[in-house]
Amino acid sequence: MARAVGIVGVGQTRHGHRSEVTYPDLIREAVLAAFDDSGLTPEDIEGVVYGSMPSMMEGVAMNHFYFAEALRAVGKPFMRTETCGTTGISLAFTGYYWVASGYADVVLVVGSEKMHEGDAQATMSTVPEPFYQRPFVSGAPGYYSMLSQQWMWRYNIPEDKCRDAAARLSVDHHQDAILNRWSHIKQTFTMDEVKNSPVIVYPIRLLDVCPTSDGACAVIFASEDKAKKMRNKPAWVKGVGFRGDEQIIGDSDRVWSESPIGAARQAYKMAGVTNPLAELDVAEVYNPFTFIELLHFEAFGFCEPGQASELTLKGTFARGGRLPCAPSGGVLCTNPIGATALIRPAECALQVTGRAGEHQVEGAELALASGLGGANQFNGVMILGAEL
Amino acid sequence: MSKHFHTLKHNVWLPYRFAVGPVMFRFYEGLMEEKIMANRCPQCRKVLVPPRTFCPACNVDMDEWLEVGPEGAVVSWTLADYEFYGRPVDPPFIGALIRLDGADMDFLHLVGGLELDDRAAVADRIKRGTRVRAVWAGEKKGHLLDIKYFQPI
Amino acid sequence: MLTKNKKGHPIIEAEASVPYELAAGPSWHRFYEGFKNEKIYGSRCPQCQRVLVPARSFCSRCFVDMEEWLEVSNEGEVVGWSLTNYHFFGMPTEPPFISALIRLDGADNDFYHLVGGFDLKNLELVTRTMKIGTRVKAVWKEKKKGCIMDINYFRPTALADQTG
Amino acid sequence: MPGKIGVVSVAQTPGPESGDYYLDQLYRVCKEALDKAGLTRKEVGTVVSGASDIFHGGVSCANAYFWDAGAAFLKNGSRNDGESLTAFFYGAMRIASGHYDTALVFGVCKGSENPDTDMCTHFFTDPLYQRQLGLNETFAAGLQMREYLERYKVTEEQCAKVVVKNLGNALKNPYAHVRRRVSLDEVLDSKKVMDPLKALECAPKSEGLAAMVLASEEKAKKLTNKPVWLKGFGSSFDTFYLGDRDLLKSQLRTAAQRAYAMAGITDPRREIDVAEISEPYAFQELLWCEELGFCEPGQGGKLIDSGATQTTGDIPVNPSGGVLAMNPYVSRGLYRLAEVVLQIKGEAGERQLDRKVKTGLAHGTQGFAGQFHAVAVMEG
Repeated sequence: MARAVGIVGVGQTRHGHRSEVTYPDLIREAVLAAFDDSGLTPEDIEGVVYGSMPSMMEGVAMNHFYFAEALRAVGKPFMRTETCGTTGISLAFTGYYWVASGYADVVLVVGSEKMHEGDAQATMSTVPEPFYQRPFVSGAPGYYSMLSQQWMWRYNIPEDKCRDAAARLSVDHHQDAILNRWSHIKQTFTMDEVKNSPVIVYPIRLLDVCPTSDGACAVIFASEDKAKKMRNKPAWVKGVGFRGDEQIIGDSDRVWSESPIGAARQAYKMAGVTNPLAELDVAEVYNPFTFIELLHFEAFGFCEPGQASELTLKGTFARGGRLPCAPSGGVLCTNPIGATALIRPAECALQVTGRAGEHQVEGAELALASGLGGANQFNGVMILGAEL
Repeated sequence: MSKHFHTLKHNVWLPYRFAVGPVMFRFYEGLMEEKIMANRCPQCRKVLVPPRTFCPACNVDMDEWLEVGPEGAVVSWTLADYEFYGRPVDPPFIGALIRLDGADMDFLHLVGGLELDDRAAVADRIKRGTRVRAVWAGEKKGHLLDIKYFQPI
Repeated sequence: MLTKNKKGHPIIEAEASVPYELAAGPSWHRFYEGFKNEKIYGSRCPQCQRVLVPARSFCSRCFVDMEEWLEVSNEGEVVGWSLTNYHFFGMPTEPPFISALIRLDGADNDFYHLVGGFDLKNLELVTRTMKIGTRVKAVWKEKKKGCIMDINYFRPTALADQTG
Repeated sequence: MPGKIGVVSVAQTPGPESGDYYLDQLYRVCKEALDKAGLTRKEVGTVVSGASDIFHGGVSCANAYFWDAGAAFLKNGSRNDGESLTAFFYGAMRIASGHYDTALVFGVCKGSENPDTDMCTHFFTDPLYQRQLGLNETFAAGLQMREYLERYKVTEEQCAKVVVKNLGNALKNPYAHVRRRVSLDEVLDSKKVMDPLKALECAPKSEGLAAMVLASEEKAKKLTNKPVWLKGFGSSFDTFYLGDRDLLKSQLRTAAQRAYAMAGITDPRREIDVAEISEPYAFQELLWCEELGFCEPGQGGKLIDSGATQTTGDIPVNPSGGVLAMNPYVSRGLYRLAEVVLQIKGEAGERQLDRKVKTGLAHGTQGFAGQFHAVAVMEG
């Protein structure tokens, strides 16, 4: 049976436009921070996992070769995981399974992106298959705005209510980001500023959309007996869930989508969570677009389909609400894409061990981290808890 | 190229702005002044070229700067005799690992300034340990090829 | 080339251009041959019985071969849409344009393409015209290349029949 | 220690350019592996793939493209980038964790759609140093071979013999890409593309999709009467800059030691019945044999002279024809493993070794002069 696994160390870089350092040096920043945080040394590491998004984003293919030293992976067992936008959460899974399987006791997991070294959108336009859908999906906002409109129509959500709820999330997350020393965007906005920001693809506006960031995140996973001996109180991995949907958009329903729903169900089942809204204390929901965060509140079972806007406007998912979501400021304020979905479990680990600093959610003991990839094609969920 | 079956050709084109960072920038500046700059690890004392921000072995930050070369000894070499993407110059040319005087690591560069048609003569001239000296390009760009090649002494 | 960015940091500007040539295989070839005759083909799964467009050689859910090909309609109804009004790398046409999911008559999945043929700069007209269930019909290009853009766009059938 | 993990079935595609649509090929090879294991797509527990974007037809985030063609619709799966043997090991990890009792593992690389391997591997370089000097894997191999010849006094003939042996073996392998007999002189007289490296000593660029079904001990015994067990696995990673390394002392030694320790192997030359080694450049088979402990450092030349690595020798190496005959860059490690599994099962057809094959070794490597190595030890 699976061995218990805990997160015993977390390191992040300051995220933003980091053209003052080379890519390897940026990664090393996060790796050293994780060692400092855990009190471990490279000698303690029995396996290294690394990943980024399409590595041609920064013009170096299979860039783990380039980063061997920065990752402290020289002479170590190594593997690289990459699954699109879900890369970060998939990296966490690889680290988790390496330890849970018994093949290693301590594994270092690192994700990174340095998006300012390339053209993020041009790179992402190489993701859709080239025979049919590439031209239509090359601009992600176009697809996601269609998805959010399908969702409003499906559940008869008044557009202005949905618009207000999305704006509320943007305002809250930008305020949260001010408290997070690592976050990229550190600027607050009013509801009106969000609702009047330039339209990208109707109804999605500039302040509904995540930035592109340079940054890295490192997380150290350890087996139960090792973790219990360590300096930090471990954050225990209680559940993992992942679902990948079909490649061709239009083959399956992406509004009430089996991918996020199934991923959450699988993680809840393993963690014994039956009422997420009541049992979870914090959720780092992967939110590249405000509307998608609302959609995923429902997919993850925080509320009934169509109810997310209502509850968001009531403050249910805000700091001090019943289930604070993305208290770090989330993807909306920080998006080094290969690290983005690893920052989610990293933040959750800090939250459930009371080490999140200024953006700590008081008394958080059970947390949900999610990752989203492709056109809502991939979703991964990890549940982290203070108690084994 | 045309194939005997139906295909879709597409070209992945992407622009880049690679961050150089202070250490490699100082290295490039050195090249522009016809200097090969290296730095020394405060822990293992090894002199690394090109310079690094941290020692790959000790993982400590490097601080002490020094100049190495411009002479050194060939460690290994290969003679490229076909056209490939990204080639530094047109073939034939010699790529080599060179242990520059004062350095503790080998430096990847080119060996040139000799006749390459007679391969037996080349193999005779270039051996492990053959002494070479940097020949500088006229116009400097802050690029590895500001050193045109290393020439046998 | 070594230079400095707006923050004054040294950077190297470069480009990469990597050529690929993908095999279309019999299914894509046959599907786009159909386009040359203004036919849109789907294929039926012998197990789940779904008709999927574009036609393909296997059902990824049942994991069985799909051998039965059939023509689906040039017409269908809008399931979802969005109006793009900014330039992005690899866009199908000059903005503004509407990309939409269309449920073609006779198909069990949605077809991704453009909707056009009317003044897309008129937002009021767009929101009045584009509804869930809006009927649309393929408008083909004169010259077919055997590719997805052989269909210029799908045009709302209710629009006054102006050439579009 | 984790429970036993068994390989139940394997499937592979032949190397020549096919003209088939990539996803059709993937669907067929995955279906073949599942059918051979008697599993339906719905029954298989998890799916782990191996693919790399630069070798993937210019479609980034490879897994987004092939996910459902790879039998993973609505499954909890993942994708490893780099050597496909790590995808195999990840599949084993997921089963050993107890979450799943079966896993479909596959590696994909449709080489015919990609630019040549030199161009792809050139993009491994850092833009600040080695890229400006045009480094690629063939360039690095040329430097490594020169050191091998000069320091160990191995001869060019001995290196060329590897090509003759492996392409000879490939004649019996229906999945091999290059299937023609070559003479020692042909190899030695072929163009010195990266002197001392010759054209015929460099691997081709192949199409290769390989899939296998793994299962827990209990499940494997239900699915097949000839499971092939994972006994040991090890990998290791070297420094990036060529100049920082001794090119004749690779991390393969470390990777192998890890695999041997897990498998309880103390005398690899005696205990291993067949080895499938990734040798994209002929001389590397000799060097890797040394690093794997089949002979002393510098004795790789004598090893092939002795005939020990021939199919009739005491440590047959690459009865499949190896990477010189079949080089789908990303999945070649999985191809090595597939051959080892077939040899142990006694299902290698014409190329089945004329000896008892109980223990086999599969090796994968990537990066300049072998920056990364992975080793799997399998047992019947």
